[in-house]
Amino acid sequence: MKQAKLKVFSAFLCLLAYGLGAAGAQEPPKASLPMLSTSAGQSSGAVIVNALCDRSGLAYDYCDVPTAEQLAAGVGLGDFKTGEGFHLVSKSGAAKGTPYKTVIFAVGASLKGMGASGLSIDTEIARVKKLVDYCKKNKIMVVAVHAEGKSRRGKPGSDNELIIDAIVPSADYVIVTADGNFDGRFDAIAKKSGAPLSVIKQSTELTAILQKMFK
Amino acid sequence: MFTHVAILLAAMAAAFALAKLAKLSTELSILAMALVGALAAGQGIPLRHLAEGSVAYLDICLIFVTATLFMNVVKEAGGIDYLVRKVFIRFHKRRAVLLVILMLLMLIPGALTGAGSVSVLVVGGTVALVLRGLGLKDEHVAAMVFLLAGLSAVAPPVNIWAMITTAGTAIPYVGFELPLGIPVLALGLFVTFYYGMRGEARDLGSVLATMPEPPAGMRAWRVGAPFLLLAAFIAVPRIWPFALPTLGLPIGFAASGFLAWALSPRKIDILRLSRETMDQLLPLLGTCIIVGILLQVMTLNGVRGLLSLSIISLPTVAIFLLLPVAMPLSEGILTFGGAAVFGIPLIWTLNSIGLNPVPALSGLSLLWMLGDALPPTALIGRLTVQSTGYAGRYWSFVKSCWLPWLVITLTGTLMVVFSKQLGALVL
Amino acid sequence: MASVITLLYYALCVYIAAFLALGFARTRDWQKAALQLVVLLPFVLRVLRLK
Amino acid sequence: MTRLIFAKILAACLFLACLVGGGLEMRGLRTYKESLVKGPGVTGTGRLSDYLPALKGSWGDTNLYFLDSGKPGGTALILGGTHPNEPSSIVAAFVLVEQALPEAGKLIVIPHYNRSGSTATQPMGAYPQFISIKTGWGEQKFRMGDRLANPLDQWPDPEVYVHYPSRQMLSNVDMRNVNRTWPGRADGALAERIGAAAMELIRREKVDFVVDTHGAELLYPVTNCIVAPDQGASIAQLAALDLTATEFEVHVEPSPAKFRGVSHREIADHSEAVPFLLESPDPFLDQPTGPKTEALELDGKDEFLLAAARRGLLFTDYDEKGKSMEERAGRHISVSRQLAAQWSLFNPERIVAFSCPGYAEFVANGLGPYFRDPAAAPEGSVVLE
Repeated sequence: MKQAKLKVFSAFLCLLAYGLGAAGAQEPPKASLPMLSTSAGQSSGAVIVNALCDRSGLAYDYCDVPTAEQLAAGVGLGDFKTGEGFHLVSKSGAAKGTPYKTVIFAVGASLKGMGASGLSIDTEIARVKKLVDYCKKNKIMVVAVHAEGKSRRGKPGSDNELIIDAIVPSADYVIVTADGNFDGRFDAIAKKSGAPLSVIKQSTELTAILQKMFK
Repeated sequence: MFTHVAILLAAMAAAFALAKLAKLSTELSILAMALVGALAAGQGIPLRHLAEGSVAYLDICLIFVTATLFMNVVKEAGGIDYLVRKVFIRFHKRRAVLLVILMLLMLIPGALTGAGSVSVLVVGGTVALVLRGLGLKDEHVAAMVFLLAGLSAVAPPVNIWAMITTAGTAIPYVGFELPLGIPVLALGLFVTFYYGMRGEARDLGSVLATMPEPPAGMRAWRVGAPFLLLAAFIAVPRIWPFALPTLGLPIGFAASGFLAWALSPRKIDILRLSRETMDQLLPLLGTCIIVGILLQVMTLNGVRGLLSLSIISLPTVAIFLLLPVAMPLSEGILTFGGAAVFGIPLIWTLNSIGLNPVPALSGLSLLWMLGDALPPTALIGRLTVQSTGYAGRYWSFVKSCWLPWLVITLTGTLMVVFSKQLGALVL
Repeated sequence: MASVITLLYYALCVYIAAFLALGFARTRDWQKAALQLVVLLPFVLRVLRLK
Repeated sequence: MTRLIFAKILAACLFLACLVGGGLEMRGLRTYKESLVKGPGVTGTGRLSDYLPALKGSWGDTNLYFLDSGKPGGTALILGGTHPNEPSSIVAAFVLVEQALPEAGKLIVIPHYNRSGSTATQPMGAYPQFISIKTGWGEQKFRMGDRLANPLDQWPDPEVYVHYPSRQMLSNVDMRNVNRTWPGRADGALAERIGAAAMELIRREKVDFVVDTHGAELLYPVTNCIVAPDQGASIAQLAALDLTATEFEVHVEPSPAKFRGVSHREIADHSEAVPFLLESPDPFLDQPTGPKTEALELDGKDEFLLAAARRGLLFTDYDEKGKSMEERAGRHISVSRQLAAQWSLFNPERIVAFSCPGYAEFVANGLGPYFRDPAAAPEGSVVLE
């Protein structure tokens, strides 16, 4: 019942997005489950991605600060302990230890968010890079989502830009809102890395994309 | 609107100056300033606002009255003379130990109540007597008592400036223990030894001869019991916060005063003493109440908004440069109101550029504390003069504070500037 | 219990107000008299439960 | 000598004028009753003391309005007037009671959650005592209150407020702040009893989610937003995304785990209900403003704040148009509606749905048309708040 309602609603949103012709020029690549949603930079972008995953009826796990070792332990993230600034939400329904096939990174640096998890920009970048390396080695699809627009962009060398450099060039698929890509920076990165790029008008359009990816 | 409000501010300043010229007391001059502020804004005499503003510091006034009454009873009973004598006889040869004891004695009442004035009222007189016995000059005695009282107000657990600001900015009042505690102890030791190591301790006999003789029946328990009761009133609500209804400090002081009265070996005319206490406190109570009225009028006519806008509009560097002057001055004019007018917007502004509000506020309160010696209100400064029996010129005691003043200013300002780096102190 | 404590506070205010009023009547200094009344105001407002 | 007597008489006159004139004015606020007309959606009323008898007869007791659709679903509790000096919250609650029509599940609305606080203004705040909204039939007048409960109802304050049950230390005056006394204490101080009663209401009425409406300074980073704990993060986020795409900008702030006593933390931790706290930007509350007038509260236009906005000091957009009461109260209702919609998608067996004019209607037509005339209301439908 619950899933059905959600699906009806999201199908409506898909239509809406399609009607606006805004779902991005590029057809999203196919991805498989189980999927882990996480953060690169600990901004509230991860909450947006999670909410839209919920809306698209997608079964996912969420952890804000997993390490590469914990990711390697698969669903359940091994010894990960939930606490202040360390969240793990398990909705994927997959058996503990099942290897992840997709990791979605919500990109955006927040001093407050990193501080709450005891991280600095340097330790956060190191953590994200190790995660990406692990994914590359183990053929886990890396999706980078920049959903918070211009407010999560900054001058070259600022936290937000550093975190973009840490993750976006290595992503297998990049999704960004138009105002987050106001200067075409994501176009440039995707062109260089060859990853498909979707530029969306509103972050809510992510729902349709997610549904297509995991169909 | 800018010009209009700026004119109002000028009119108020002029009213204060004229009132002073006309030989009005400081308190009445501030009142005149408030009345002119309302009149010039076209508000006539805003009766409701005057009444409402007057209530702002009612609770603090109750603490002042009951604390002073309590100490006056203890003094009248001969308890202070007894205590000073004992402490002096016991420790007069170990100056450093004695100084540290005196420092802690000064820091504790203010730390627990948030009011440095309570430190001065409760132990300031006693400490001053001992310091004189140690051979300190009058100015130095007053300076040391004032500075330690100020630091006691800054000290955790209760820091009223931080509380006013945190309540106004929706930041929890947590994590202040180290950012407040460490500088207060360090600066307290500095102040204590800076003044305390000067002067030759006079020989015991001659000092004791100058000290008044306690009444015959006085014993340690008669002095101690009221203080223990007071300590219980302060400690119990913290240890068992949900066991009793809110008592509040005034009741604690009143009950302890009552006990001291009952235990006194001398007969004390409590009515006469109450009358004298009210007389003694009148300028202080007047200041608090009139500042409440002044702040209400300043909010009513927009001057408060203009002042807080002007401070947060400055570039960050200018804010930092201005803090050492502006914060003590705001305290001198508005007492705790300075935290409300400047503290709240300032903390938001500093927070938005990534500074940590907890060490920043701790630093600011070190600056506000200094303002308690500055006119027009000079809250703790005046009390210090009163309770230490300092007879010299007001400004020569303030002048003798110059080096600790500088060190405290520097510490406070640097704590604001480097509050981000000091974030590790916030547990 | 809580209401007893609150009552004590009102009593305290009355006590203080009485001395202020007395001070006002006795003093020969007009500035002091005025100040006594200003200080009296909040105590009376509280006792009369107006503020 | 005669000069002394003259001065004394003059001072006494001024004293009496302040006491009587000022006192009566303040007494006027304390005793003023607002008229509220129960709308067609209201199916029942109650009192907060129904859930905690210890509140009965105190100034902490307050009216509840039930808007039951009669159709199965969940229950939402909407709190107005937690901080009575943020009146957009009270105005929104009044409109809900007068205009909302429940379509599924049940709404419970409390217009004056902190009734005590609504009977006095803040010393040094220099607030107007009332604000009035023009309507076709006259004026709908509201009390302007304080952020805290009235000290006449809860006195004295402690030296430091120790929050129950976490023991976190908070500013002493926050013991009278009903958004620092959640989850409350049945035998505590008035504000704590209010919290305990509300928690009991949440449990007994099986409330699914709570919306606590507020106003916030523009200089305050947490403005224009929904504050939500983890349990409500997705719902709040989706509501915010949809509203931002269609009506107005609003974002989500996570409820800090360490900040005790606030609704968005304690209701989540001490009940099954999911709390959301709404902040709409209210220029009147900011420090750097001109005089605190009724006009400032109603239209939210201020030159000083505009200067602050130009210097980039504010956390939300601000221009000559100000932030009107229509906008602010409208946000509360539109966000509440949207939260109910998102809630219902996630919890189809506990659907809550209602219709009520909100942001778009208020901005287009003003608030006037949405208040019912007490003089023309059917008998028994007027409540004095």
